[in-house]
Amino acid sequence: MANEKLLEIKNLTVHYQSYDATVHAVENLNLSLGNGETLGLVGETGAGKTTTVKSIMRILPTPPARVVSGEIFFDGQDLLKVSEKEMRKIRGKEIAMIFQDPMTSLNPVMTVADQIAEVIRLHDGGSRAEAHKKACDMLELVGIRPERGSDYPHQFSGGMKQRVVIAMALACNPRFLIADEPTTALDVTIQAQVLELMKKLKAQYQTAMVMITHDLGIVAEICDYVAIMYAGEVVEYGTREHIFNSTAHPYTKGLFACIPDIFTEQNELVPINGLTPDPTDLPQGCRFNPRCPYATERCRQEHPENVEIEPGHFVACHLINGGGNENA
Amino acid sequence: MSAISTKPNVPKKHSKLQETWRRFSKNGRAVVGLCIVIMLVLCAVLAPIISPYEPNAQDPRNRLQGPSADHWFGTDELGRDILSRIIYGARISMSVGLIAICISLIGGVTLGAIAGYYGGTIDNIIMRCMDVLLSIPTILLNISIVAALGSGLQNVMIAIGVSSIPGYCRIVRASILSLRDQDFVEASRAAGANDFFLITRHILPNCLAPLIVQATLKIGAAILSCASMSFLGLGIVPPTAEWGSMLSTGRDFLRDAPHVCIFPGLAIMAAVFSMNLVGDGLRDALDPKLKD
Amino acid sequence: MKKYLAMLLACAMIFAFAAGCAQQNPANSDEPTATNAPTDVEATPVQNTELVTDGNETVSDKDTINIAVDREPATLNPGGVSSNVNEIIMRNVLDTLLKFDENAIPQANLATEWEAIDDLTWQFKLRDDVNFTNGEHFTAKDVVYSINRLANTTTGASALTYIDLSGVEAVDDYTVNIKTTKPYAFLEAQLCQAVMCIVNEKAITEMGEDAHGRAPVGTGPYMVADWTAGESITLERNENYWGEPAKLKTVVLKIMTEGTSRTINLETGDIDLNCRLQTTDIDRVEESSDMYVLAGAQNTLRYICFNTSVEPLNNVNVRKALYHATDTELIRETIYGVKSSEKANGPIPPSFQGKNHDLPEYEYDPAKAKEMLAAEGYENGFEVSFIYLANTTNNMFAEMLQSMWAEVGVTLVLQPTESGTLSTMLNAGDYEVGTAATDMKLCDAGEGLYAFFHSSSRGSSQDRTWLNDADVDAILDKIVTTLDAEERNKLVSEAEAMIHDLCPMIYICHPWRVYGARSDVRGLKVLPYDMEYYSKLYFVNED
Amino acid sequence: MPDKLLEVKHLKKYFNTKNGLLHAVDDVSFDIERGETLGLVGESGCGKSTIGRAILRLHEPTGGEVLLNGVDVTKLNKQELRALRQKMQIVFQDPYSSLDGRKSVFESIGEPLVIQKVCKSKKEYEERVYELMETVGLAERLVNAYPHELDGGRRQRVGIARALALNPEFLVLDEPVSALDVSIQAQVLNLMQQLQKDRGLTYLFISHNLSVVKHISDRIAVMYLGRMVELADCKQLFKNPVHPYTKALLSAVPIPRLDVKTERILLEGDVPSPVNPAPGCRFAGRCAQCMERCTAEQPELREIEPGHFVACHLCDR
Amino acid sequence: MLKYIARRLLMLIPVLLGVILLVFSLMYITPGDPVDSLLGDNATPEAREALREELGLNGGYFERFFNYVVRLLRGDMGICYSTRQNVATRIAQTFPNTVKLASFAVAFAVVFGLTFGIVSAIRQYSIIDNIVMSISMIGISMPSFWCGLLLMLLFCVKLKWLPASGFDSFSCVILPGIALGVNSAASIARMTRSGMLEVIRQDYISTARAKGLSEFKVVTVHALKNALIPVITTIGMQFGLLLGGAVLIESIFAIPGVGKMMVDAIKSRNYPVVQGGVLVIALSFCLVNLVVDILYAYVDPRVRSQYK
Repeated sequence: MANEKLLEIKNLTVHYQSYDATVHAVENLNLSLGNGETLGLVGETGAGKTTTVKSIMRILPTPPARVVSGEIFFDGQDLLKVSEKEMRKIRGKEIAMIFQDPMTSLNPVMTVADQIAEVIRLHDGGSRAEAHKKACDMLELVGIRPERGSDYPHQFSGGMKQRVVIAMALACNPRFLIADEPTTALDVTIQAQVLELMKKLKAQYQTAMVMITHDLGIVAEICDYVAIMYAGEVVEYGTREHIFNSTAHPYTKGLFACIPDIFTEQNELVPINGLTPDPTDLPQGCRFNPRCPYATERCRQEHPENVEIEPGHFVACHLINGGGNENA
Repeated sequence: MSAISTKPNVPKKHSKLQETWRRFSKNGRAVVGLCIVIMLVLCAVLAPIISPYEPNAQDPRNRLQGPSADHWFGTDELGRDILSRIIYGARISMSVGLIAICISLIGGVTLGAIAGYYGGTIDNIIMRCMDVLLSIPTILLNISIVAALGSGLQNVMIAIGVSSIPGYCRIVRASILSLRDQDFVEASRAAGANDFFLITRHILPNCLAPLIVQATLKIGAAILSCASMSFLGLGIVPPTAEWGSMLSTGRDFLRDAPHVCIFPGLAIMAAVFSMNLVGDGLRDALDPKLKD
Repeated sequence: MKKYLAMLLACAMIFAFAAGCAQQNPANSDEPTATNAPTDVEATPVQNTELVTDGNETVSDKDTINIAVDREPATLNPGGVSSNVNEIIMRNVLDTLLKFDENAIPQANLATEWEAIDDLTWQFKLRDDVNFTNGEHFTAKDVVYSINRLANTTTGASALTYIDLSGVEAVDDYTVNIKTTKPYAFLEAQLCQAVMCIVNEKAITEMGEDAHGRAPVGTGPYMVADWTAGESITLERNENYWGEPAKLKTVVLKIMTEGTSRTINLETGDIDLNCRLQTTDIDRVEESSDMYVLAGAQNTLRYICFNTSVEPLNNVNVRKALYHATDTELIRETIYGVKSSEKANGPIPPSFQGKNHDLPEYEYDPAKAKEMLAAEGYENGFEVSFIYLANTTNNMFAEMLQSMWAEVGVTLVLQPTESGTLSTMLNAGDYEVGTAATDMKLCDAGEGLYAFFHSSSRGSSQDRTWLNDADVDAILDKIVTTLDAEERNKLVSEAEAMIHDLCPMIYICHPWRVYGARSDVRGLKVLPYDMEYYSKLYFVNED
Repeated sequence: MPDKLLEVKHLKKYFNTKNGLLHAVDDVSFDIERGETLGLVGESGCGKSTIGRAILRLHEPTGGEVLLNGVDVTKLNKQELRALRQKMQIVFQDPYSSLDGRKSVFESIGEPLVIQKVCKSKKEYEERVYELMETVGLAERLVNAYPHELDGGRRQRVGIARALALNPEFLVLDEPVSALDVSIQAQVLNLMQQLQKDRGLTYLFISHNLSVVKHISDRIAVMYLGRMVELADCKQLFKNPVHPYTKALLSAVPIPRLDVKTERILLEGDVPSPVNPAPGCRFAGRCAQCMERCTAEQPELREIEPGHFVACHLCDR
Repeated sequence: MLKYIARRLLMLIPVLLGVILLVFSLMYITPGDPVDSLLGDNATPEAREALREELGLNGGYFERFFNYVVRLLRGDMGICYSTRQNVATRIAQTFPNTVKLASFAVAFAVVFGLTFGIVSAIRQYSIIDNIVMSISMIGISMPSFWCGLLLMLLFCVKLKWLPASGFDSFSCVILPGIALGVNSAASIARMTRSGMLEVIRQDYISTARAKGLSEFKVVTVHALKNALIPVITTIGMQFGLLLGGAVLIESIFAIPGVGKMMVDAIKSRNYPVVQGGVLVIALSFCLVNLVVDILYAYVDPRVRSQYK
């Protein structure tokens, strides 16, 4: 791994301790991201996507959640060891985050401009008037009339609110942006506008980004690298081309097979049978084995290792490293 | 009409009730509350057996004795044993609590259901009447009702029952309004169900949870109002042992014999405290969303 | 589990605090464990109606005294809604023609001398040197106005039952005649009552009844300076008072309905004189060095009355049986306190003239009571209702009586009632057994017995026994009309014996008036009737 | 004459709100052949769910007619409506609120049978319920389970089983799969297609997800702010969309394939408020080729080629 | 906003009319006759009849109710039977005391309630949270009059720091105020805690944390303001409960407040005082709720925009 990687996560494990069960949210996950690159984090409900990014920002709700092991290097510094005071300097300045539901991610009793100005004054200092001015500029940048800065969040539509959140995230020109399903709650046409905006700003500010989504269409449009997560683990990682064109892991193949796509003419979707995994008692061996059509006895016993089947393309599946048959 | 498990491997009905009990029993505080409540109920039921002395047996010679070996809670102004009077007092308080709650439940639920489901002018009238009842402080309302009907156990129950009807009425109305256009209600309506079927089969069972919680919390409040009314001398007729009147008679001997006041007060607090604990426990168990 | 333990810890803490409070109290020595649970019962406790000092004290220059009273007066107009606090303040602010001396004999006051010119009219010579506080001169005209005014007041009308208003006239500026409807031996005592206080017509017409009631214009040693509702009434000395001027400049009457807080304020010195010391606090005040207790007999009788017009109480033997079933001494001890009441045997207080001291006693003997009841055909007892004013002491009293009568098979149904309903039922006679404490206002046994037992006074607030006995009526009528004191006293004691034999009531006790005072207070004398003369109070320097 | 199961003529539904009259559905007409699936697509607030509910008279329509097998549903009284309920049913979007938490799977599925009293004996009632569970792929051991014990996919299957209980001919599917994970979504879609083949059901499939609608529908109608802007055969619509809004909508859908590049038409601003809407075409405000006529007069739905209807002034030049 | 206030005031009238009707009817069917308690000693039948006439006790139900309402509209609440003062002055004398007591209690409740609520919300599941919650649970269940007696026992009787009765100086208000305030403090603490916990779980709190704000700032700037909105309504409601609770505390500490006056009036069948007192209490209770609603609209921009 070239050491200019902006972010490196090394076998991160996070568990949630509830009253009578432990939830294995993330199991020794490895990821890395270079400057200006965009990583797509794809997975279904309960795959551990949000837990991963929240542990990067260290805003996991500590009583139930607990980082069992692993390191997160950001710019060479392990964020898990950093003091809380130090971490606060990074949050909002170096790393920024956009949450999923625009309806609830803005403080309803504060004006939009104040909420943006707050992060500016926190990190870049300057007087209240300067911060306010800069906040209005940011609003303009994301396509909102600056004079609407003094309005309250409930006076904006879903799409507009997400633009405000983006403005707030990019206000201090962070080097790394985390977007947790930013457009899932939006209508298709509004989603297109917001994605377009994010692509424009990313290019302009050269920010590295992790985009969490369960929509492979968005990944195709915006991400350079893709990591497919299942039940707390990365089952396949590679560039966009690897994942889309030479899909290896059965789960990724299954995902592609069961998404209706408006260009190809399929008459029958191939669903992935069985149920989404229950994080409190995950199956033995490969987590996907109960739903995998090619599952062998080995898959049920032994946990598959992460193997690099081609440069930059990693897969965790016995079938591939063992058999190596491409067209499985 | 639950299924008769014709098939052997069908698991037993793991109903919502068991689910609630499982969650309730995990909450330490609620269990403590439940034990105290059971103890109080036992006191009320087995009063004659477990109370050391006759509640009204007077012994004026050694009155106002502090807690001693033969009188654990000491004696009151007429030399009667306070412990036995408290045990008998549990009867009054528990019965007032329960029956007052039934009165207000019946009144509140019917009024709330009508107001909630049919809306329009009836809803307005009922709600205005509830506002009227709510704008008078409960203690004054209770006292006026008791003054009008005359003091005595069942009048006290009627007074407390009537004055807490608005609380239930509002809860039932609110939950009906919110449940009425839930999807599963529309689904039954789409299957051709009439209003009565919808209310009885879907809406009322679903607003049971907030009602039960309110009822348990209100039993505590009812005991408190009954005690306050007898404290003012308008509730229960002496010589029946009632915590509120014991407290009020003890007031004159506060300096020399504070125990006459302290123990009935403790009893009232214990009863209300345990009811609140159980109420809180039920609320968390019945409505996981409110877990905090 | 952690939550569970913390919860128990909190409970234990509260319980320990409460129990500690209870434990700690009996332990400390200065308060006896149980107040007045006497070991030995004195027959008649010693009254000390006045503080005896060695006389060589110096008068302190403190000129304000704080006195605690237990109730706020409704109005200070004669004839308004009255209670004992009203009457005491009225007598200190207004004057009556005559006033009682220490042993309740009518003496001169605004009237210097008086005599019965015939058996219906009395003539009074008035002082000529008296002025009202609004500067008006006091003349006979004021006396006539004051008496006529009572006719249309709420409670004043009843005081004029024997006065013939047409015969009340001013002969000249300083003599006035008062005529009675029939020969009436107690007119002098009646004129000493607070209801007969003399007010000034001009003052009342100018200020209006209500305002006058809050700050009456009178001729007394004090006048009302300020009255804040529910808090206090302040009296200032009337500088041009005709009589001996009051020793202290200001008297502040603090209204404290709670007995406990009256005692606490006496201990902390916030008040100098507590006019209604609670029985439970007597020992505490006595033992403390900077306070002393005065107690004296009153003209009041606390009794249980039978409604003699109702089954089965109309049978005298049943009444006597019930008397035997009642341990009056135990009730007196427990509820009214040994040091603040005395044994009663007969309706007339012992200090009165004409008291018959050798009446037979209905001693406490439940067995005898049971026998008598059986003899009357009530071997398995009967049920009877007991009506009383709902307050804590009455509740205790009722519960004791209930358990005593239960022993002889009589079930007593308790009916605590509010003051409103109570008076209605008592006046209408719709009750079986009741209790009351009525005082002989005119401090004259004859008049007292008449008001208590004469068949004509049934339905009035003083007659609770509804007695209707021809012989008793006859002797009482004779008493009222005999003017000669000697003759009257003989008849009174004869009447008392007759009434006692009919056993219309169970005498519980004669409650005493108990005062608590700071050690530097002087001039307080306990009188046999409800009165304190503030003008006599003063302070001494304590060395 | 193709056998028309459902004909909707000039359907209107207005809600009066605090600050004016909300035109949820404004004069919409369409019909569905027996055994066909009509897709109803549009963004939030375009009135698609209201149409579904108005047809079943869960919301009383303000105007227009709904003919089911020739019988006008809007004119029926209570009893006739009850009987007709057996013919048409609905499946809801949110699996969590569409089932009563207090009722077991058995009771939820069996409830329509109880309401319409179709089963003679308890035994037959039970058999029907087990059979229904079989058809929707629910394991028998779940018969006594409660909603809080099931995941989203299985709850939706219970919803479907309940809808099929009275053997309806017509089903309104109001965003049945939007709340489900992708893998479960595929299973439910396949199940619906299977049921349609076996029972010859007719579907009105309402969704905001274009790819899902394309996959399952024969014909697709596009809605915008209470009005139908375009109605066409599925292939035709995707091959050559005519209405500017449909074009923008199709271009906005992200494609999960690298080899296909679509140039995206970005719409300006936000959807206007449906309360007291302005005259003329609802899309005028955001339409790139907006002409003067568009703001004045509301375009009617006209057939520009066989089976392809559009409501836009551009195409009648 | 003014239009909203005007509408709310208009809605108040039927409620108050309802209150008058309810109390009047209750008093009408109460047994016992005020005249007897007034005349008491040996009243002659004619005097009693004259008094009944004077107090207007003779008419039928509707007639008396009609007179009462007509006179009420002219601002005359009738005369208090015992002191013959008109009811308005009697209430004017006693109501300020109750308001003083209630406001001290509310102040005490709000200060302690809020701080405990916030502290235990921030330190959730810690020991402090447990202790605070247990104490607040005890606080709610403790009868206010018993608490009053205990406080009086400790501070007045044993330690003699504070006066046991009277209402002239500030020190007289402390004890009764605390006794009255304990219940409301406990319920406000619980309300604030659950309000705070509800808000802390919201997304915008994670957004604030993601901005790098310190936990303290997140709580005070973002969480507190949102959590306080529902608490305001409970404070309004608490004021109403306090007016009721004051009745008990006033009778223990012998405070000449409206509550005590009402109890004595009910006991001695003093109808005008009861009717006047309940009306004034109900009116003040509704006004407090109106003020709270306006405050609520003011604090919450979402509500404010509706009423603009």
